[in-house]
Amino acid sequence: MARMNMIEAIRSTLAYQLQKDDDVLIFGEDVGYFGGVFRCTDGLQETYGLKRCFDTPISEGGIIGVAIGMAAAGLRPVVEIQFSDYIYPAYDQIASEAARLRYRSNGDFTAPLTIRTPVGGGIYGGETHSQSPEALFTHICGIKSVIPSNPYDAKGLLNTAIETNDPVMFFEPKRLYNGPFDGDPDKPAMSWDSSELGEVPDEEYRIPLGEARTIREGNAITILAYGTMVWVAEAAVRSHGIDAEIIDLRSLIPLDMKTISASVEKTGRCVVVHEATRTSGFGAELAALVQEHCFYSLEAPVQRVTGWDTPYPHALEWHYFPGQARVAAALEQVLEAA
Amino acid sequence: MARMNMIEAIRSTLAYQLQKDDDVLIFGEDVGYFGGVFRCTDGLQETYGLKRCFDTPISEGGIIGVAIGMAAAGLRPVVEIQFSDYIYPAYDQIASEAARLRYRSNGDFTAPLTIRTPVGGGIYGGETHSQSPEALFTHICGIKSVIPSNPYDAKGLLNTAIETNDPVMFFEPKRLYNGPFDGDPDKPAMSWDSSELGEVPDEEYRIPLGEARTIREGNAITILAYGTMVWVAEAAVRSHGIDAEIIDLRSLIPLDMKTISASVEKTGRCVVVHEATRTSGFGAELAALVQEHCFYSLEAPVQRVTGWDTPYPHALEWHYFPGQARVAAALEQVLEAA
Amino acid sequence: MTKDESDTNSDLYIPEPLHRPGDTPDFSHIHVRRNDNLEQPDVLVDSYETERHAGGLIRVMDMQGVASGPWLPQVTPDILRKGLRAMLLTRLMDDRMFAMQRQGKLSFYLKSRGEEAVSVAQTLAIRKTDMVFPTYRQQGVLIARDYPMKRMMCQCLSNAGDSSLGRQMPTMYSSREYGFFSISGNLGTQFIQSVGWAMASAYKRRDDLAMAYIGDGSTAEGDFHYALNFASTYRAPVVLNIVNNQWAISSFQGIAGGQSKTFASRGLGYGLASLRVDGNDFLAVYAVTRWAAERARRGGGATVIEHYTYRAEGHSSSDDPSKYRPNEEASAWPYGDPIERLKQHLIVIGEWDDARHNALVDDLSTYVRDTYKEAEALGSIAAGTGIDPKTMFEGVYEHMTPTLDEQARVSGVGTWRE
Amino acid sequence: MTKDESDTNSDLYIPEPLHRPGDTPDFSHIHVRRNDNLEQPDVLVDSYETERHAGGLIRVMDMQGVASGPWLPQVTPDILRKGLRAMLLTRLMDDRMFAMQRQGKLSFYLKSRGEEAVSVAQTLAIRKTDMVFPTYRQQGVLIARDYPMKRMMCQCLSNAGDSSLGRQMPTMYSSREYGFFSISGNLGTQFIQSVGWAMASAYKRRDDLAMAYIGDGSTAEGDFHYALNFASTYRAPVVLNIVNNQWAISSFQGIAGGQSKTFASRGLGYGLASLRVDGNDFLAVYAVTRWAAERARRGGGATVIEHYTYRAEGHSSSDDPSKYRPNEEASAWPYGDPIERLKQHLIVIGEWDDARHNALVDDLSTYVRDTYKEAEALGSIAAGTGIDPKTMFEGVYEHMTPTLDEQARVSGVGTWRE
Ligand SMILES: Cc1ncc(C[n+]2csc(CCOP(=O)(O)OP(=O)(O)O)c2C)c(N)n1
Ligand SMILES: Cc1ncc(C[n+]2csc(CCOP(=O)(O)OP(=O)(O)O)c2C)c(N)n1
Ligand SMILES: [Mg+2]
Ligand SMILES: [Mg+2]
Repeated sequence: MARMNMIEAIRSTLAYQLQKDDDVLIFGEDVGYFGGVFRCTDGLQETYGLKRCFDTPISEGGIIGVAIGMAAAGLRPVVEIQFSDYIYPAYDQIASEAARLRYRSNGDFTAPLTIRTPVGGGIYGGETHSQSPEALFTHICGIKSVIPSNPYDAKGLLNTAIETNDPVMFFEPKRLYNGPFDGDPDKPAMSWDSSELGEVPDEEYRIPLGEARTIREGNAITILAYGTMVWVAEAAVRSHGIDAEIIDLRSLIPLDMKTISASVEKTGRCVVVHEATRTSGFGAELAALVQEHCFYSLEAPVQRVTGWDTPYPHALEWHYFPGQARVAAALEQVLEAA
Repeated sequence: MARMNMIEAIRSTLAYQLQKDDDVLIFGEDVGYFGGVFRCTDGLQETYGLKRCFDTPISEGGIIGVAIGMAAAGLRPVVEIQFSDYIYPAYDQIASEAARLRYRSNGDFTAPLTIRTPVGGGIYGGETHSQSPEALFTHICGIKSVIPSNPYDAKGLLNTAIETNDPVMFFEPKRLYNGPFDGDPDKPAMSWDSSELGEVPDEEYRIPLGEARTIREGNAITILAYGTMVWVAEAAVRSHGIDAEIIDLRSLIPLDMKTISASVEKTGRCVVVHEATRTSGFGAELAALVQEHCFYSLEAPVQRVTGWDTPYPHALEWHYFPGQARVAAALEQVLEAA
Repeated sequence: MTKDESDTNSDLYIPEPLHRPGDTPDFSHIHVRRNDNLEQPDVLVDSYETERHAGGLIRVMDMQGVASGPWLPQVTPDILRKGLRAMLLTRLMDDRMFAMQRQGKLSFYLKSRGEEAVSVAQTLAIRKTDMVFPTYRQQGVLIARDYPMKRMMCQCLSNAGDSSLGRQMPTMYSSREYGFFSISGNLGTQFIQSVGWAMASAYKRRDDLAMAYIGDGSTAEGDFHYALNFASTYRAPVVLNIVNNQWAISSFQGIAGGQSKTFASRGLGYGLASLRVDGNDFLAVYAVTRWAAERARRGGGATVIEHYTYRAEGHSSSDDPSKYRPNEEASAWPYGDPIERLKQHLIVIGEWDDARHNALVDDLSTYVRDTYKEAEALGSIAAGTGIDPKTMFEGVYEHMTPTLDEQARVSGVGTWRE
Repeated sequence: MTKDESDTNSDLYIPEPLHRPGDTPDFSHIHVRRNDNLEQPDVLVDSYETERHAGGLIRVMDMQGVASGPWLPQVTPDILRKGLRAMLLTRLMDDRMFAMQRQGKLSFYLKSRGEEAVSVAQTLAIRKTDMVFPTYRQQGVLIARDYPMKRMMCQCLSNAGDSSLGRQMPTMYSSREYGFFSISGNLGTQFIQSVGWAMASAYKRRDDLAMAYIGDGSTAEGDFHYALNFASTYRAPVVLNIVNNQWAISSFQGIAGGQSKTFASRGLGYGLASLRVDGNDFLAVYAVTRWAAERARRGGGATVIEHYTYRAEGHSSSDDPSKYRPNEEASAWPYGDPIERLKQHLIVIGEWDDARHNALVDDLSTYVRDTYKEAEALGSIAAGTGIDPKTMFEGVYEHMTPTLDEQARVSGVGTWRE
């Protein structure tokens, strides 16, 4: 069993898929010879050849359009959008085409493609290297949305995503690439060596899409989180000694409503945490669902801790980022509410 | 005071704005000589000249990109996207550029433009002439989202939208262009002559963005709706004799939370209705907000009546459309819940 | 900073079409020549040597039906008769369905009158294993490939015989079996997808190519640029067809084309072989398509073909073209009608006559009428489609999800849970 | 359908650059000529007559600094010295800021080494009232327009002196006053916006034009296509500059350019005048810019200019170019360094000498160092920016909204309500 960071977990999974299935092709901006700006495809071109892992023009719409055509023709493209902030030029191809091809053709054509893209802030990337656009995809039926919070899950979920016959958005929290991150930028960076979830078995395994992971059990309150915020929430809970149950959603669509409901019915309180802009973020859907499903168990309103309704600022990024203090404050508020 | 349908109300407002302000330019696909596929710009080119109202290439990204440049240069472009289903190629220009120009330049440059686009189904338009993508814009800070449900409001809101110094999405429920629509496709079409809200004063007036309209007062339950669904809800309430308060939001961003809270605090129950796909629709935000603000007044969970999580189908569109029966069923369920 | 008018040349320019309602159409600036002296180059020629072909107009038939010149294709009279038949059938079906739309049986319809040679000749010039990425105006492809017309009609009627379960608007066909990619209502999107298909074909070392279509108006979308660019970068075996039928709903081709000479010439800047062809000349369309297909199959990469033609009717059943162009413009179009011209050519070469033609038209009319009756018997938007509402919830994903299952249950159509 | 390899020519082609790490850079296929015999046409010439200019390379100076030929611009030695000074200042500031980034004072930096002639010569060739739509590599524009360097540095330091309140990453300047449009992190988007600006200028009958930039790699975005197309359709007074510096992060220009001959030649297909220029030749860049600006101002519409140059350093402070290209490639670039070449030219015409040059460099270095110190005194990401957190909630809309006010309150920075 190897300790890996998330980049290595992703890279080794991509390598396995290339190895296993000739129909898997990897492409995107700078992913070929160079191996990607975050190094997730480093060495793949060298090992598997120019045609299996190659560079594309800077044309996100073109990348996804080409991937759809390939997927319809029987290949299984895995593409990278360099930063999720740059996915919008491809939005039409994703929302109008990839997501609906199966439906509109009644299964005559399908688009089994995986779109990998880094999300989240905390790297002083400013408004165009920090966004978390997942809610723009969860609103689009026909596409799945996945977001791992650790190397172990990254491998299991990515294997499943690539082998799934539906298009999958695979969001990679870039702040977690090299280690867990608890939201404190002043602490020295941690590595995945320090975490159990950095242990990535050599054998191939799959994690089904739609199964959440309970990161921590607790009875007083349920925290729904995903990506980087799982670790921030965990640290907030730990440092404040709160008896919280933390659920790492892992997959937003499909969503593991069963696990969520069971937890909230147990705790009677719920806080939703994400990094994206608050209004119409995925937290809104979670809050709506939780109160629909668990209204009579709820002792306090579901609260959201999120990024603000501003662009992600550069200098003030730690004022934007929903850190431990904000999570803890919300937890306490919800715990005190009666 | 003239009776007008919504097309006439929009057209006369555009004419007024062209007349009043040389900096207002109107453009989009087929809006020039032809006057728009829904006739909203009919005659404007003839009256105000080729340069004030003109055709563009079929390039939604280009249309918005050009509009941003013009707006930054001091003009006040009012563009039409022929169907909101076709707005995605412009998504990057709207979300990354128009919405953020003021912020990122600290007010050095701004983008006061209005994007008019028809939304909603009920015209057998299938998956690409029926969508309601408002939630994809409410998640983007820096842009406002407006949706009138009648000719009177259309005029007042459009005047404000055009004169606002922020970019505004102006969604036009196409099913309401020619008359109110209560969700029953088998009934003969109604005209706006039959409705008070078809009375459009000749003088120019403005309706502030962020003020909802209470369409009907009631004590038993609050219905939050906008666009076509205001009329469907109204009909459902009327035919089922329910003592509901119906709030027509009119503007989604900014949102009139005051009116919403006051109503739900009074009624203790709330149903949210929209035509868009359910998951991560604007109804999620509304449900989340209502339970955040009014939790202790709520006697039952906030329910959502929405389009299903499928593409808008052609043949089965009346199975997709959230009609009176579905609204009524939800109302009854929420009224019965204890 | 605003100056006196006299002081500046600056002014916003808005292009306008030649004719508007009330004008008498005048195409006398178009000089119809037999051909532009455009030789047929080797299929692997450097793309830059197609410059004159991109700016000129490749033609084979003159207006009297006499065929000649370097692009004269080798094609048997049987194939030409098959083409004539498919074009006629396309037009007759269009007419029938449009009439039925007017009677309220269909929600919408869209004809291809005047452009039948493009889809039919091209289809006969490629292989059945080549995948076509059509727009909504290439119904001729399915007809030329002998797709069952009843199925087309059932699609348009959104009835129980529609293999896509009434999910799409009329005319938005899909058939993998017949090499016809699912049509998208979003203009342009399929153009770049076709390049991906072609790249997959090359990667799999298959000989199949992709055949993509886009309208003159839709070339303004980003997808057009993506397609030409990716096709050039990866030398994809694809034929990128621009159908320049002069109109995009109410906008004349100069709105999308701007000051550029031809749409075909756009291809040159991307390093793609680029040809411009008289789209109403069946033989010329056939010839350029053979050339482009062979180029692609032999590793020469993509070709851009502009089909210079004319949309002889309204945009669709929702349109009223008399609002923005003179009604007489269609008949004034100097390149005539593709069906008439092929018929004339067949007569000129002694392979056809009026009597056979009329008999064929009668036959096909009967066939269309009878087939329509059979199709309508399976339902329509007007009379009830017979489509099971439960199907609405299926096929969003490969497998039913709990969320959709629950929504189906709420809607009253049942559940997939046991 | 898959065939034997022997049976098909079909295969997926992936282009590759000339050199990779370990290779010895060899540009001997590039024949550096004094000029390509490209005459300077009338500014209102039909765009099609610029075909040779789009395929060739307009040059004025040879590698010894001797200037000649039809594009020799009328320009005083004073302006040339101003250009030399601005280029030097740009480079010195770049070096300083990059070093400071390495010391952790800045989160990021991005140099323009090797490309200084493009921004500086162009700026001197247009008017101050012309609006520039830059990419992140046109810092030379601000410097040539005498924008206060301290303000630039404060922007990069995200400190209290940053007029954009630290909202953007370093180098993402904005200044309406200096005709410098707010830089977007999203590649390409500003290219079409510049056309809108130009259309507004024409509509207002102003003489001001828009000056837009895009990188070779970014031409693959849809916005590039939109810009050329709209500029053509509405004859917008805009200059559309493609800075072909051979690299887009790690991708060589053939990834975006495919099999096309030149980026400039893309413009021809849109009916735009298109010129390709030695981007390291200050005089040539100046000359083509004058030509394009005059064309635009006289109602001739847009010009596409490809600046053929070389990105002499890494993409940015986050990049390590030795991972994907030989370190020696920059110095092997056959068109030399723009600063050295202009210096040489000034010496050749007797308007400059080494002593003056060295004195100037010393002066400017001191100025940059002192200015940086002043700027850093106002704060930095490392030492604290001094930016009021409350400002984070402002300027999303013109007026504060209740939602943002509430969020600010929750965040602890206060409220705007009385
Ligand atoms: C992305 C998008 N924008 C707008 C439309 C609306 N629309 C449908 S057809 C059409 C005109 C297309 O013209 P052209 O490309 O020339 O094709 P033609 O109809 O002439 O065959 C327009 C604007 C659409 N379907 N998709
Ligand atoms: C839409 C978008 N996609 C991707 C990126 C990431 N990115 C930043 S710079 C760059 C390379 C740009 O190359 P080029 O256009 O040649 O400009 P240069 O850096 O050479 O000046 C990339 C891919 C981005 N900023 N925006
Ligand atoms: Mg057309
Ligand atoms: Mg570059």
